[in-house]
Amino acid sequence: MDTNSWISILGFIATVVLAFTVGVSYGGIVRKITARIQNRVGPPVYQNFFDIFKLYSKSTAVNHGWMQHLGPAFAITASVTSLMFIPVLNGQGEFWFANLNFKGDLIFLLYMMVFGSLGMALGAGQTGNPNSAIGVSRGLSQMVGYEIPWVLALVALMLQTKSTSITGIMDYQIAHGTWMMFESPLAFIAALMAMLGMFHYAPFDVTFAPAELSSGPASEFGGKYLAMMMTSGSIFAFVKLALFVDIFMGGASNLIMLVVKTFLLYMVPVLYGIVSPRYRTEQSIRYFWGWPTLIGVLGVLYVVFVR
Amino acid sequence: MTENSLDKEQQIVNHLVGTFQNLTGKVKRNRRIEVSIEKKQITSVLNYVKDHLGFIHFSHMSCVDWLEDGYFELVYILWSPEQKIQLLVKALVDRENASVENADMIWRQLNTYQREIREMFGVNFIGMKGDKEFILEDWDNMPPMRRDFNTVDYIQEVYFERPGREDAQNVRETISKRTGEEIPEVATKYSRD
Amino acid sequence: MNSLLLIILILLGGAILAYLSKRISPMLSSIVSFLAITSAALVFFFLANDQEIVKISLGDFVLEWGLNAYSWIFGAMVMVMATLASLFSIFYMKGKDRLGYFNLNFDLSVMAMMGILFSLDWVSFFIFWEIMTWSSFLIIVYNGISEGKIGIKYMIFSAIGGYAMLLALVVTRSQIHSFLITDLIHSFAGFSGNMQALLGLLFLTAFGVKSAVMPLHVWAPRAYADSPMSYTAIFSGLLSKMGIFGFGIMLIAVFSHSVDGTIFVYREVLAWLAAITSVIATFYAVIQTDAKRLLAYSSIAQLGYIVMGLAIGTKLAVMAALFLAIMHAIYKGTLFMVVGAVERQTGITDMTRLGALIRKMPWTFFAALLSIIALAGIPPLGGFVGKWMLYESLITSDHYFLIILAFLSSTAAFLYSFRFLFGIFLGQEEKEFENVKEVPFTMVLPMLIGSLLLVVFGTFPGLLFKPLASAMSFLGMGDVSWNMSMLSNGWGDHVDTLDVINSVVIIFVLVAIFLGLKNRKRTRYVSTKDIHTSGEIPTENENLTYAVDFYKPFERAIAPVMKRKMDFYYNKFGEGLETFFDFLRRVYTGNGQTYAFYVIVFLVILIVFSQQIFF
Amino acid sequence: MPNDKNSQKIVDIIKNAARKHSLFVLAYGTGCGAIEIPPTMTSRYDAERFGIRGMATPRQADVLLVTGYLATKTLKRVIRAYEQMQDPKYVIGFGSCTINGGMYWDSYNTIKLLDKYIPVDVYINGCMPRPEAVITGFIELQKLIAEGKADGATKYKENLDWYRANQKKVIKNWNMPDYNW
Amino acid sequence: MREKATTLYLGPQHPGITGNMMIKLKVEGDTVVKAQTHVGYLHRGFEKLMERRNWLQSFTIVCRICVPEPDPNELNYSRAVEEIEGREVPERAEWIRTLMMELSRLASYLLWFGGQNGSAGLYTMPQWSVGDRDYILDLFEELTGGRVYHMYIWPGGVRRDLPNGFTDRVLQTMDYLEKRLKQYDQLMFENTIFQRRAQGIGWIDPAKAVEWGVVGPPLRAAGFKSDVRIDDPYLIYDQLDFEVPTQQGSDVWARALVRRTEFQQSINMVRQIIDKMPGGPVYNKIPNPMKWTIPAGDAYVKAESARGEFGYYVVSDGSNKPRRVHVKGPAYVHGVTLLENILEGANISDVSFIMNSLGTCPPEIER
Repeated sequence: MDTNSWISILGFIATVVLAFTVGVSYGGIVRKITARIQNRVGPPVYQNFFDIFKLYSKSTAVNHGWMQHLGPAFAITASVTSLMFIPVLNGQGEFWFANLNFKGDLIFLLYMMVFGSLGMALGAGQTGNPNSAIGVSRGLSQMVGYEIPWVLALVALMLQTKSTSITGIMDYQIAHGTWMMFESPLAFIAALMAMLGMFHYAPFDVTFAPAELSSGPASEFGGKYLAMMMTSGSIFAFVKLALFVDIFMGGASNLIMLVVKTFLLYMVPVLYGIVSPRYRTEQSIRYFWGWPTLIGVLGVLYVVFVR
Repeated sequence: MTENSLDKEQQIVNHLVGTFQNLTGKVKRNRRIEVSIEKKQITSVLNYVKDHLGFIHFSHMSCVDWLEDGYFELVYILWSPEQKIQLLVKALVDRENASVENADMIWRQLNTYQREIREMFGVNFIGMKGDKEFILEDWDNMPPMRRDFNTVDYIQEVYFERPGREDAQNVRETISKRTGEEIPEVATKYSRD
Repeated sequence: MNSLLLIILILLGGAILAYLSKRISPMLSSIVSFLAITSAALVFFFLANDQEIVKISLGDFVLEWGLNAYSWIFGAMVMVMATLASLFSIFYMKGKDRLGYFNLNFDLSVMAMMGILFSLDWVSFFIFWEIMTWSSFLIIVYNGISEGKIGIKYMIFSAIGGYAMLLALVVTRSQIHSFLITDLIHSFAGFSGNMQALLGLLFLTAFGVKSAVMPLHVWAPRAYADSPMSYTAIFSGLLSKMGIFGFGIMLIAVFSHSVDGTIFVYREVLAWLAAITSVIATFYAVIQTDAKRLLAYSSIAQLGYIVMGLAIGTKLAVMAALFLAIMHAIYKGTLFMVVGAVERQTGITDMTRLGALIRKMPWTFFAALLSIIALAGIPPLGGFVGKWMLYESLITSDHYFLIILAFLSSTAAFLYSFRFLFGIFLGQEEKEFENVKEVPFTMVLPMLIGSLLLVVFGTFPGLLFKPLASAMSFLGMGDVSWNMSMLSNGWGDHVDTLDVINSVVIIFVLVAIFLGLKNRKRTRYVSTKDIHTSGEIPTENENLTYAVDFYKPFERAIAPVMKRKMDFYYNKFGEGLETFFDFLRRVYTGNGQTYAFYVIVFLVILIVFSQQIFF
Repeated sequence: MPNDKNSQKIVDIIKNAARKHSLFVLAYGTGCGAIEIPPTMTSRYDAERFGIRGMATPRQADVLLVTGYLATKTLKRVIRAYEQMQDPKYVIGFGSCTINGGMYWDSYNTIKLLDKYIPVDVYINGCMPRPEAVITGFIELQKLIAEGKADGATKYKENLDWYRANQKKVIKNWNMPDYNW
Repeated sequence: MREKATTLYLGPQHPGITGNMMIKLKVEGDTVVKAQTHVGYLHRGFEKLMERRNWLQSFTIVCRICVPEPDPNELNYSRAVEEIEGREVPERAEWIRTLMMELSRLASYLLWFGGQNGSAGLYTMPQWSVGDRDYILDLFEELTGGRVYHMYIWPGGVRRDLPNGFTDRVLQTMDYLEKRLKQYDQLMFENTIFQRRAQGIGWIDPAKAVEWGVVGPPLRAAGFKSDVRIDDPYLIYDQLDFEVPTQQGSDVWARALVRRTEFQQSINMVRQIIDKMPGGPVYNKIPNPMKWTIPAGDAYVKAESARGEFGYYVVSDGSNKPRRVHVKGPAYVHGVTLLENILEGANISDVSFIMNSLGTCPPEIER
């Protein structure tokens, strides 16, 4: 292989390591912030690293068949592949670690993100645990709910920037010297509301609701499987945040900006979740098909008729 | 606490005594009445007091094992929310092959009480539905709440004991034996008989 | 000999031979049918070319058959899937009654489809169309399940479609004095606005019935679900594509010659109808408990996408629609075969009763998994390519609310996709299915071929883009650019499927290796009885599979939409027009022979009195 | 067997350090001790500081906290939960009644010695133990883990027959799946 | 051929269950078609143990019957013994007992706030309220030496008089709780999501409520002004000024509101008690407990616990050991027949929520 391939492979690895570190650290910070709001000290911020490492070091693992065995692999594949297609850092019109940024677009990403969920759902399904199946049925139902405002917001962006790719939308923001969250605020609000559902924090945590389903789809996953799930979840959280930052906040030119922007965004679902009980499934679907969808439609109309 | 006159209570007792044969009753204190009835009267008395005297709330049902006299005493405790009176209905059942009429159609929560008493005392409620097991699981001994069931024998047979338990009947003596300490006078005063 | 005629004759001969050979051995009948279709397919792929033209004179009429780039695509699809389905059919139908009857109609359907594709004039188109209708009808009633009811529904709607087409033919003839399809294409622009509108409506109705567009879809779920699965694989996968074939001719070739506003309205209305069809059908698919009906509703939904793409009519949209049509034929064919395999081994297709067949039928599951991934449009398989192009075409052509409907339908499709896999292959292992085994090789093979095709076309969509591009240029869309593994839209955005599949495969393999090696010795397989049931030990007869009302919360959320079935409106409508419906019922008794008789009578009248009617 | 610190390999030390700082406790309130678990986990005492958090299912959990006496009916469920947990796993016996039956020494329905049925790594005495005691117990367990001495699961596997015999003495209707590692 | 409904085990090892019990749910979709309570996981045979213990030894184990709120057990046992024996209780002891009862009610409600919201997914509330409950436990600890099990109210009075400055600390805690209650309001009672979750869920038919044996807050939420503290006054409740709140909704939300109001009432009552408390002795000495016999007789006493009417039926045969002590906790009806009934047709999401709203406490059922 020539030097370029080696550099791009290094880029892959660096991106994954970055996403993993940031994602897991955010998990720890969220636990810390939650704890502070709940009047307690909370675990150290690096707690999630311990948790994941410990789960990897568990010496036994149980599976109910090869679909469960490979379910976490599906999840990791989806999150890492999605990560490859998302610009993480950009400056002066250049993309650093431009892994596969120019090879895919938003609609591709929308579907790629589901790949992991479907794999996990199948893995959870094979365990034969009724809680898992109920959790999956709830999770998928809820997904239909929040995808609508989310897609509406994306459509508004695409129509405005005349591009369906992330890099295209970012170029538009750089060219116009503005952020999409100011350019089409309604779409941003709709996307933000959809994001509440995407992160599965309360009130939209019905998939994993412990008081109802033990821990839902993850009920039968332990040891290395759970560790895989947590790894993939951390990377996925970063993927979603980076995507939001890219398309609504003009991307990040350096690491500090990336951390600041993603962190601020992340706090929206986290803080909302800390003070909310959870909705029932149909309530959350109706919630997403209510105001967020209406705002999304207005956002599209705003782009079409005003801009 | 102000003592009310017991007229209201006495009236109910008199009414009940007048209505049912073989029924004796007394006023225990304010808001407490006790009647004793025969085993076969249970459902009719319960039905009557529920429908006509306003004892619509079923508080409790208990069973007392009078081993020496050879019977179980079933106690139905009712409450009248309007008159604010608690009524204890007592009936005696023979200990041998104890069986009583089922009364859970009057108050359905009675089903739970009866299941417990069936399991714990072995009283058979004729025609009652519900799982055989309520609290215990795979119990193959005598119903445990009967007084002739000896728990100490049972646990020695089934469970392990931490060494040291067997001489713990008189803890202080054991300790003094081990350590050579004097037993204080206070301790001996309250020792077991 | 002319290869087109040869194909038709092989299939016709195969049909008759299959019917006769049943007397020797039932199995032989299926094999003959398979051999006939295979040899027809070989002839099609190696001999047929677009130079050949067949002309058959029938009195005043000349039936003209030929092959072009557009019909080649559909022909290839029909031949491949029909071969796979008939191979599957050999063992699937083993031991069933009336195999001669079944195989006769099976071959006739295939022949009729090829005939439709070869037709260059509307009369032969119509004749083959009717042969297709009644042969499929005869197979629907083959199982004998509530024959009358499905029969009448299918018949009435087919009749509506058939008569609409017939009327359209009459009108066309009266306008241009020619039955040739190309003549209609070229002279359509010269028609008056009303005439354009009328012709458009009639043709769209005719094709709409076959491709199950919304108000005309009510026949489809039962018809798909109640015919034998090896036939449904081509019924849902291919027969419906004949409607799409017709739509393609009408919407792209014919309408594009018109600059009239009404046609534009037709296109928009049709696109919206198709979008609503796909949403509602998806919702219905979500709440089904029977795997066959789930797939049937799913077919309607997927056909909605295809029609939507054709109705939008931009280059990308048509490409998407044709691509999706092919993909749909493959994955839906495969899925119906999967259901057939399951049905053959367990005897049921009710997802509330099935479960955990993954360990018993791993290959079937593998085929189902790949097909479902394609169906759901998840990269990197073929379904994704079609969906991607559809969305891109919708958004670049400013159909921004259609895309929401399409997305809603496609997201909700995840629900039934998971339901299908979970209901049949995952969940608790049941005592009832302890002795279930994998189906024979000849049934596994077609399923695997189908799912591998999906992988190939997902990685190298260019393999299909090339013929599609020539087909589209035949339809008059000009040159269409294409690339081997690169999808791109009008705005210059693109997806590189090769990179996608590389990335997915590499990461997946790495992770799978890691998962496999990590603690390999202490990774245990346990039975599905050993699950977390809150510490309790479930007794033997407890049902631990969550299968009934799987998506109840979702149902509750969409309840307002689902309150009224389309059937309800038809019934209401029927009450108003009771006499008319009475008449229809009397005429169409639900018996295939009577229907065929009517059609033939009609044709004879048409042929004999054509002078009087048309001139 | 890595029984003392000297024989631990570097890998074990790292692993044990991670295990020690991340204890997932199975949320199972077996007895009245469960009432002191909420205060331990919540804002006043906040056991999450030490990496201790509740987990809903045994597959995910590391620590089985037997909070108080075990009725025979519960013992069966506890054994099942314990066997579903993944190695390495630890058991904390909580309250006097797990040690010797405590107040219920003459009850016909509670077991007296927890360590005859499942291997116990740490006992916390008291009736009931205060949250501080619970946290101390956890810290004790952490020490054991760091030294590689919390090997209850290994003991259980090695002496499975003995444990099974004891368990079957109490649990009359034995219908659990096999424990095969 | 498997049955149609799926079996879902809620408990015993489940985060959604209160205590150690099991509800076997048969669900179709996410709707419960049949719920069956299984108890016995906590059975210790208290009544059997008491047969072997004398009157004072029995007293030390009664508080173990219900952990979240042990004081009504002690009170009921002591009152029953006193009623059979005819023992007088000094007036100040009655006031202190009332203080204990109300404090324990506050502690119990704080735990309930946590449980109710924990089952609804609002995890901040348990963190706050269970933490605040510890301040009351601190008071208990100062007064009795135990955080959970107090063994303070015993036959003949209470064990010790109040320590110096205890009343001030109680009042401080009450001020603190009142302040916190406003924050709870913001987090829980004014939270629209919580309201949407709670309204219309777990409905108990008010026409049947009394007959079904519903007691306590659920009965008051069904519109009945029923409270042992006014119906069958005990201690010095007839000298206190308090209102029994009622609601008409008879759903989870109504029960939450009833408890919310009672929480405020209890704070007020604690203040009144401290304000009015007379002086005097607190303990009417009992004889040597090893030789202490109680004349033959029986008594049924009841008290209003935080979850409803708590009854004790005590029988003495004249010896130094109780013949029979039979405990009736509110959960005996709430947790079994009532729960099984109102869970039918409920959503899986609401099962734990409804159960918490009834305040089910399994050790009362099986003891």
